[in-house]
Amino acid sequence: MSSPVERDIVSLGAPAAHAGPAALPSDRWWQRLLRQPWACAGVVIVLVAVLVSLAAPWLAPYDPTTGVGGDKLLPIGSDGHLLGTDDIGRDVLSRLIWGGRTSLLVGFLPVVIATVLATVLGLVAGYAPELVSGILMRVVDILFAFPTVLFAIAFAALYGPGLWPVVLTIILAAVPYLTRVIYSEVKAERGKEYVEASRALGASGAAVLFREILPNVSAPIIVYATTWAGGMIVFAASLSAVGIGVQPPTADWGRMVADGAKLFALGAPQLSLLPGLIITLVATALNWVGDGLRDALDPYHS
Amino acid sequence: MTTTLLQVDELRIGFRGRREVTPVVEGISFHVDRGEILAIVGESGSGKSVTASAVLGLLPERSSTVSGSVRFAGRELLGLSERSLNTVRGSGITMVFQNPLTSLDPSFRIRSQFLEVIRSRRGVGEEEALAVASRWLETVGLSDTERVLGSFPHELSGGMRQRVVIAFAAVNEPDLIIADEPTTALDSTVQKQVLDLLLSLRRDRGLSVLLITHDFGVVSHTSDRVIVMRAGRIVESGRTADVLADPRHDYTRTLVGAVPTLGSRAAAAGAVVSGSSAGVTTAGVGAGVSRPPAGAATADGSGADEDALRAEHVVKSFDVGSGRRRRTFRAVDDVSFSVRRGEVLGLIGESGSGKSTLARIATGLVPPSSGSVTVFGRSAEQLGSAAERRRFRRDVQLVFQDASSALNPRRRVVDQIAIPALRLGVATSRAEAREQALSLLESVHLPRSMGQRYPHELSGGQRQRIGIARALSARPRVLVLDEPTSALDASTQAQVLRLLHELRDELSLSYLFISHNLSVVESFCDRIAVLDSGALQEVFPAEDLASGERGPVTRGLLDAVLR
Amino acid sequence: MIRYAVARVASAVLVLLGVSAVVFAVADATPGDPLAGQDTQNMTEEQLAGLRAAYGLDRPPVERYLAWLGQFAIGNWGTSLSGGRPVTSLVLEPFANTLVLTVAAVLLCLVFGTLIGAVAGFRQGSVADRISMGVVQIGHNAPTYWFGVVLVGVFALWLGWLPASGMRDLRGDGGVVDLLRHLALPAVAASFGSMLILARLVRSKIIDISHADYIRLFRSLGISPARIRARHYGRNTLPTVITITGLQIGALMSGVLFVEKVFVWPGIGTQLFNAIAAKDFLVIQAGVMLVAVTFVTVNLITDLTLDALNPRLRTPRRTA
Amino acid sequence: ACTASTDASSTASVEDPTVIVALPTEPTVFDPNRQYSYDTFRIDRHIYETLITEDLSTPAEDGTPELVPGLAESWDVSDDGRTFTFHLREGVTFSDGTPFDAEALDVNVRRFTDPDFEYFDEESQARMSGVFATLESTEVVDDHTFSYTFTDPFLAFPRYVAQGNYVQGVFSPAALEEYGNDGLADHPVGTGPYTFVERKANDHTTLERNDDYWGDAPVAEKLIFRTITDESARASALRTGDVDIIANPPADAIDELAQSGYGTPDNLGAANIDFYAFNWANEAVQDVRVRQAIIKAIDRQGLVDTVYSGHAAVARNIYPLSNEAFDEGQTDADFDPDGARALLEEAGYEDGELSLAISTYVPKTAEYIQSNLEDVGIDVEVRTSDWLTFSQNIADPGDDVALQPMSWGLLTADWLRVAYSGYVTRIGDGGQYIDAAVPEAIDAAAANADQDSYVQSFQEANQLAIDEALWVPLASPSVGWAYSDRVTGFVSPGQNWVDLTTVGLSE
Ligand SMILES: Nc1ncnc2c1ncn2[C@@H]1O[C@H](COP(=O)(O)OP(=O)(O)OP(=O)(O)O)[C@@H](O)[C@H]1O
Ligand SMILES: Nc1ncnc2c1ncn2[C@@H]1O[C@H](COP(=O)(O)OP(=O)(O)OP(=O)(O)O)[C@@H](O)[C@H]1O
Ligand SMILES: [Mg+2]
Ligand SMILES: [Mg+2]
Repeated sequence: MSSPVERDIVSLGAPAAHAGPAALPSDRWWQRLLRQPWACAGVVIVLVAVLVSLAAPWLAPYDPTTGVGGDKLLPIGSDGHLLGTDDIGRDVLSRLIWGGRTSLLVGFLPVVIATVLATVLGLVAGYAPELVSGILMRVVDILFAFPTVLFAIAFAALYGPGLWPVVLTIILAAVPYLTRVIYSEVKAERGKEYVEASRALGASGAAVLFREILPNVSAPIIVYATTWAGGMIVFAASLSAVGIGVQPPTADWGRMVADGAKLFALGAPQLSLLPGLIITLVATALNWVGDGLRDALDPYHS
Repeated sequence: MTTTLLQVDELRIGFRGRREVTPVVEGISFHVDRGEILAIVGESGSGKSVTASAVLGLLPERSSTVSGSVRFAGRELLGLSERSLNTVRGSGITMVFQNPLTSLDPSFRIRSQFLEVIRSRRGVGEEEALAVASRWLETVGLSDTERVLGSFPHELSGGMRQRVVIAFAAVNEPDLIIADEPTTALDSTVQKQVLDLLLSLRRDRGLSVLLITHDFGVVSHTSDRVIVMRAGRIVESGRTADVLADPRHDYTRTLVGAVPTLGSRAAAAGAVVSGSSAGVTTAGVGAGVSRPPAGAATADGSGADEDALRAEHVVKSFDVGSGRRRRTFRAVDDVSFSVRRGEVLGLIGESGSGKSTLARIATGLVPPSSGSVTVFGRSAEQLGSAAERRRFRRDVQLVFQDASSALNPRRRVVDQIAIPALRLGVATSRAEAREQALSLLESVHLPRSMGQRYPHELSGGQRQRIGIARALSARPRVLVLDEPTSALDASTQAQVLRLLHELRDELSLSYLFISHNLSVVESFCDRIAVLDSGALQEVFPAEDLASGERGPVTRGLLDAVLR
Repeated sequence: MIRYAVARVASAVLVLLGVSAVVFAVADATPGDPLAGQDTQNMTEEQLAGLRAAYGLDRPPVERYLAWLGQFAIGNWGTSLSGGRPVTSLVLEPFANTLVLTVAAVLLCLVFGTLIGAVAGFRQGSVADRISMGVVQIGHNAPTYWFGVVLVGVFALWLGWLPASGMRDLRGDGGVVDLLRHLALPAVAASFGSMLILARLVRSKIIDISHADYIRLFRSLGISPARIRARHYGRNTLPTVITITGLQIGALMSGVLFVEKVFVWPGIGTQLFNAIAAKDFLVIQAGVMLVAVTFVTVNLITDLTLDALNPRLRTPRRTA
Repeated sequence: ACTASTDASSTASVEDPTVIVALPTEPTVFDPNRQYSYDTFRIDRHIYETLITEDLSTPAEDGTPELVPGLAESWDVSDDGRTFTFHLREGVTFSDGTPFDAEALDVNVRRFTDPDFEYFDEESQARMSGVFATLESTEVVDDHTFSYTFTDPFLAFPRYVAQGNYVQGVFSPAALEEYGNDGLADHPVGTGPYTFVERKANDHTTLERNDDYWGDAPVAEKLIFRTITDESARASALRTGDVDIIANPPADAIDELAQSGYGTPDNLGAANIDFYAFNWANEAVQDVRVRQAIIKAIDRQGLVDTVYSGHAAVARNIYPLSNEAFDEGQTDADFDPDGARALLEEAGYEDGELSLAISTYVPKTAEYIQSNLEDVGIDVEVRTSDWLTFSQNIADPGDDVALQPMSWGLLTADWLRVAYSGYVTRIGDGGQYIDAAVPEAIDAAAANADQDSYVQSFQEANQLAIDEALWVPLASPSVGWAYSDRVTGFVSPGQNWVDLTTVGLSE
C-alpha cells in the first residue's frame, strides 16, 4: 500500500481534468448584455435614435423650423409630407428626426452626470462614520426639499433659457434621489461579511466602497438611473413648455408633445402621439437596456 | 411492500455554460431504504451537494439541467411542479444545506422563523409551537433557548446556526432528511449529540437519512451503507463497515488513508510533514522569503519579542435581545494568550464558545471591548498611516469560518485572490497577481479554470479553499484560520494542511488554528488552547491532548470524538 | 436608537434652516423685480419706490431674511407681495390639497408598483410581466401633461365617468365620494411617474433575493411559495420599497405641478410656481418650508424605519 | 352660434341657479385699489360698483359699449375738461349696511390720495396713479355730490372710471375700518349685485346674490369663478359640465365647440389688441425703415388664419376694434415681402445681415413671425420664457432683442397715449429716435378739452404714429367666451369682461 502522499500526487491531476465547466473564456458584461434579446432590442433602438439624430441634417427632408402657413395640419400620408405637418405647417417627419438631438441629450447627459455624483455621495455617506454621513445626508436633504422648478427658473434667469439650465436642473434634481437610494443600499450592504473580509485584506475605505460594495449595489443604481433618463426627456419638455428649456423653433420631442397635446382632441392627435410614442419607445428601450445590464452584471444570471 | 424510500436512477446533472452544458453528475444511481442511513462521502466538488439539491428540485432552474429519475415513496419527483413538490418537501423530505451560515433569513429572529416552519405543517397555536421549538433547540444542544430564539441569525455562532437548521429539518418529522455536512461547524460533543438524535429518530420513527459528510468518524458511527463519489460518479458503494475496512477503489483507499486519527500525533504529523511537495506549488506564496532559524517553530522558551500574536485580557461583550429582554453577553471573557513566531496554536472549544469572535479580534477586524491584541508588537487600534495599516493587514490574515459569505459575490474567483494581492503590494502587476492567484488555486488543489467562476458556482469545499488561497496570497506572517478545512474531504484536507505546514516551515508563519476536528488539531498544532464560554480554560502542548490530565471541557470534547 | 432619533430630529431643524437660507439666496440672486409682473408699467419711478418701500423690498437681503425668519418662527408668515393677501391663506390650503393628492398617488404607486414589480420579478418574461410593465412604462415615459390630457379625454370627455378638473364639485356638498372621484385621474397620472421606478427596483430586488440560500431552505422545508413570497421576499424587499416610497413622496410633491396644471388641482405646486416667477418671497418661503418640512419628515421616518428594519443595526454593529 | 337665447324661451329655467365660470388666471386681490389683471375685475366688478359703468348688454358687433350711470346717476364735465362732478345715486347701501354717499366715496379716494388719512395706503396710491396721477383735488359737494378736479384736461376720465384697473370700484368704509388696508382683499364689501362668500387660492371664488341690491335682481343665486389656467383643461371642464362658461376658449377649440352646440360668441372688438412692441435699445429698429420692413414682412392675415384659427381680426393700427377712436381707414403698410427686402437694403442690410431676437411668452406667434422675417432675410432667434419672467424683463430685455409681444388695450382714445408712454418711452427710450411730432400730437390730443374733437385729435396723432411705425399691430383677437347650451342671458360685449347679472341656467 502506498502512502497517502503518493496517492495524493496521483489524484492531483484528476480533478483538474474534471472540475466542471473548463476554462470558460470569461465573457464580458457587454457580451452577456447582447445575448439578451430584449436588451439587444433596447440597444438597437437607442442606437438608431442616436444615429438618426446625428444624421438629421442629411436625413430630414425639410427644414424643421420653418413652415408654410398654407400647408398647416396636413394629415399623415400627405403628398410630400409623409407624417403630415403641424399647426404652423412644419414637416412633422423632419421635426421628429431633428427632435432627438435635444431630447436625447437632455435625457442622457444630466442623468449620467448625476449618477456619477450621486454614486460617490451615496457610497461615502453609507459607509462613513455617523457624523460625516449625517452631514452629507442633511445636505442632500436640503437639495431634496428644494423645489426643482425654483432651480430651473433661477438658472434660466441667470443664464438665459435654453438647454443648459435644464441640464443643470435635472442634475440637481436627480442627485438627491439617487444618493438616497444608493445610501440605503450601501447601509444594508456594509455589514456583510465580504466587506469585513476585504478590510481584512487591506482594502482602504475607498477600495471597499468602489471595488467591493459598488458592484453589489450596482443593480439599483442602473435600474434607477435608466428609469430616470426616460422621465427626464419628459421633464425637460415640461420645463420648456413653461418657457425654461429648449427654445422654439428648435424641434424637440418633448415640446412637440406638449404643443401637440392641445390639438389632441381636436382632430390632430398624431401631432402629440408620434413624438409621444417615440419618447416612450426610446425610454422603454433604455429601460430594457437597464434591465439587461442589471442582469448581465448579475453573476447569478446565466 | 417495498422498503425503498428514495430511488435515484441514472441521475445526470449539468450546468449551462455559454454554449455547452457542463456535466457535474454523470449518471449516478442509488437508493435509500426506509429507516436506513446512507452516507455519501467523496471528493470536494464531486457533486454531492448538487445531487442532494436535485432530489428536491432545488437547483437553479435557468442554469441547470437534470435528467434521470428520482422516485420518492414510488413517486417520480423530477419534473414535478413546484406545487406538487411542496407536498413532498417539508413532510416527506427535508434538507439541511451544507452552508448553514447563510441558510437563515437574516431579517427575522429565530423564533419567528421556527414558528413558521412548525406551523406550516401542524395546526398548532403559537404557544404550543414555541414549546415545540424550545424543546427541539434543547435536543440539538442549544440550551439557552430564550436567547437563541430571540436572536437574529447573525448574532449566532456558526455551529449554533447549523443546529437551528437541523432542528428545522427534523421538527416536522419527515420520512427522509437529506443532511449535507450537517455537523461541520459543531464540536465533537454536540456533533455526537446531533448524530445520536438522528439515530434515535431512525429507531423511534423509522426516519431515513441521506448523510453527506467528509468525516469517516461520522460515517462509521451513523451510517448503514456508504457510497463514495468522485468526479460526478459513484466509485464505490457498500455496507459501511465493509467499505471502511476494505476499500476497493483507489480513491476510497486514498480517502480512508488520509484520515488523521486522534492520539497518533507524532505519526500523523510525521506523515504529513515528511511528504514531498511534488505537484504542490508554493511559488505564489513563498518566493523570495528566506527561511527562519530552524527550531524556532517549536521552541517553548523564546522571548516575548518573538511573539507573533499576543492577546492580553481580551473581553468582548454584545448587547443581545431587545426591550426588557435586553442584556449584555460576554462572548469573550478575559482571554490572554500568545502565538510565537513559527508556531501553530490550536484553538478548540464548544460551538458558541467565542472562537470566531476571538479570531476577529485577533485580526483587528473587531475592536475588543477591553484588553489588547498585538501582532509583532503592533496593535491594530493604533495604526496611523495607510502604509502602516497595509503592513498590518499583510502581516495578519484571517480565513473566515463562513467561506461563502466572505467572498464578494460579484467577483470572479481569480480576482478575489488577485486584487487583494495587488492592493497589498504582494504583486506588482495585474498579470502577475492573476498568475499568482491561479497558481495558488493549484496549491489548494483547484484547477486553474476555477478562476473564471463566480463564488456561487462553486461547491462548499471549493469556496473554503478559495478563502485559504486568498488569505495566503497576502503572504501573511500570522494566519488565523477559522475552521479552514471543515468542508474538505480527508484527502483534500491533508493536501491543504500539508501546504500550510510547508509554508510554516519555509516562512516561519504563525497560525492560530481553530477547529472542531480534534485529530486535525492534534496533528497540526504545536500547542492547543481551550475556550469555554468565552474564557480560556487551558493551554497545553499538542502531544498532551490525549493524555489523562486534561480539564473537563477538553475531556468532554475528547470523549465525544467518533472513531 | 432613541439618541439617534433625537439627534436626527435636531438636525432636521438645521436642514430646514438651510433650506430657507438657500431658497432665499437663490430667489434673491435671480434677476428681476417682484413688482415688474404687476402691470406697473404706468408708474413713475417714485411711485415704484413707494411700492417697494411698502413691501420692505428696499432693505438689504440679509436683514430681510433674518426679519422673515424671526416672524416665521412665531407663526407670522406675512403678507404676499403680489397684492397683500396673508401668506397663510395662500399656502396652507393649497398645501393640504397637494398632500391629499400626493398621499393618494403614493398609495396607488405603492400598491401597484410593488405588485407589478413582484409579478415581473417572480415571473420574469411572462405575459403578465411584459404587459403590466409595458403599461407602467408607457405611463411613466409619456409626458405627464400629455398623459393627463389623454386621461381626461378618455375618462371625462369620452366615457364621462369622472370629472375633468378640480378637487370638488362646486355645486354639490363635496363628500368623500366626490373627492375620490376628483382624485382618481390626477392621482393615477401622478403615480405613474413613480410606479415604474418602484416596480423595477422591486423586480431587481426580488431577483437578488431569489438567489439567497434562505429562500432555498424554506422551499426545502415545504413552506408554500405564496408564504415565502409574502414573508421572506416581502420582508427583504421592504427596505427597498420603503426607500423608494419615501423618495417618491418627495418626487410626487415636487412633480405634481404639471399634474396640478392639467387637472386644475388647487395645490401648492401652482402656487409656488407663480410665486417663484413673481419673486413673491414670502409665499415662496412659506411654501418651500411646508414642502421641506414634509420631505424632512418623510426622510426622517424612512431612515428610522430602515434602521429599525436592519437587524444588523439593531444591536451595536460588529464593526463598531 | 348664438343658440342660448333661443333655447331659453323654450326650456324651463332653473330657479336660483349656480353659474360657474372658468377664468384663465388666478385673480390677484379683491381690493379695488390694489388689484391688477382683468380676470380680477371680471369677478369683483360684481361686488364693487363704479360711478359710471359700461352698457355690457350690447353684443360686440354693435361697437363700443356706451357709458351708462352706475353709482352716479349723472355727471357733468366742466368746460376746461378738468372738473368732473358726479351726482350720486340715493338710497344705496353697501352689503354690510353702511350707506353709500359722498362721505363714503371720500374715504375711498382719500385712501389712495391723502397721506394724512388714517387709512392711507401707499400701495393703493402707487397703483391708482395710473389714472389719478394728475388729480388735483376732490370735493364733497353735498351728501350726494362729489367732484374730482385734475390739473390738466382729462376727457378720458369717464371712460376710465368705467373700466377695470386703477379705477375705483367703491368699497365700504366700514369694511376698511374693520379689516384694515391688508384685510380688505379677503373681505371685500361693495354695493354690487353680488356679495363675497369665499375664496380658495388657485381654486375658486364664490359670490352670492345681494338681496338688497338697488338695481335689478340678478338671476343667478351664486356665481362661482374657477381658475383654470390650462386652456385645454378649461375647454374640457366646459365639455364635462364642470363649468358653465369659460373665458378665452382655446382658438383651436372654438369651431369644434360651436359644432357641438356650445355658444361661442366672437368679440373681435374687445379691448385687447395683440401687437409687437419694439425694444428701442436695439440699434436696428431705431431706423424707421427697418421697422417698416418688419411690418411689411409679416403676413398678418396668414397669422390670423393659422395661429388664431381665424378668431381674430387683422390689426392695422394700435386701436382695438371696440375703441372709441378706432377707424378702419387707418392702416399701416400692407404685406409686401419684396418691399420689406427693398427697405432693408435701403437701410443697409444685405440679405441675412440683420439678426435680431424676439423675447416672448407666446412662442407660436413668435415662431410664425420668425419664419416671416427669415423669408425677407432677417435672422431671428426666439427666446421663450414664462409670462412672469417675461414681464420682468420687458423694460430691459437685452439689446439684441428687437421685438416683444404685447397684449393690452383700452376702449378710450387715450389708449394711444398709454401705449406711447408704455411701449415707446419706457422700452429703450424710443422717443429720441422718432419724429418729435408724434409725442407732441399725442400730448395735444390728451390735453384737448373739447368733447367733440377729442377723439379726432387722437386719430390724427395715431396717423403720425402709423407713419413712424411705432409698433407692429398684429391682431385684434376675440377675447372670447364659450358657454354651454344651458346658459341663458349671456351677452359678449365689446369689452374684456361681461355682466353676469342676467345670466341663468335652463333645465
Ligand atoms: N451554479 C453552478 N454553476 C456551475 N457549476 C456549479 C454550480 N454549482 C456547483 N457547481 C459545480 O458542480 C460541482 C459539484 O458541486 P457540489 O456542490 O455538488 O460539490 P460537493 O460534492 O458538494 O463538494 P463539497 O464537498 O466541496 O461541498 C463542483 O465542481 C462545482 O464547482
Ligand atoms: N454580533 C453578535 N451579537 C450578539 N451575539 C453574538 C454576536 N456575535 C457572536 N455572538 C455570540 O457570541 C458567542 C460566540 O460566538 P462565536 O461565533 O465566536 O462562536 P464560535 O466559538 O466561533 O462557535 P462555532 O464553533 O459554532 O463557530 C455566541 O454565543 C454568539 O451567539
Ligand atoms: Mg457540497
Ligand atoms: Mg465560529
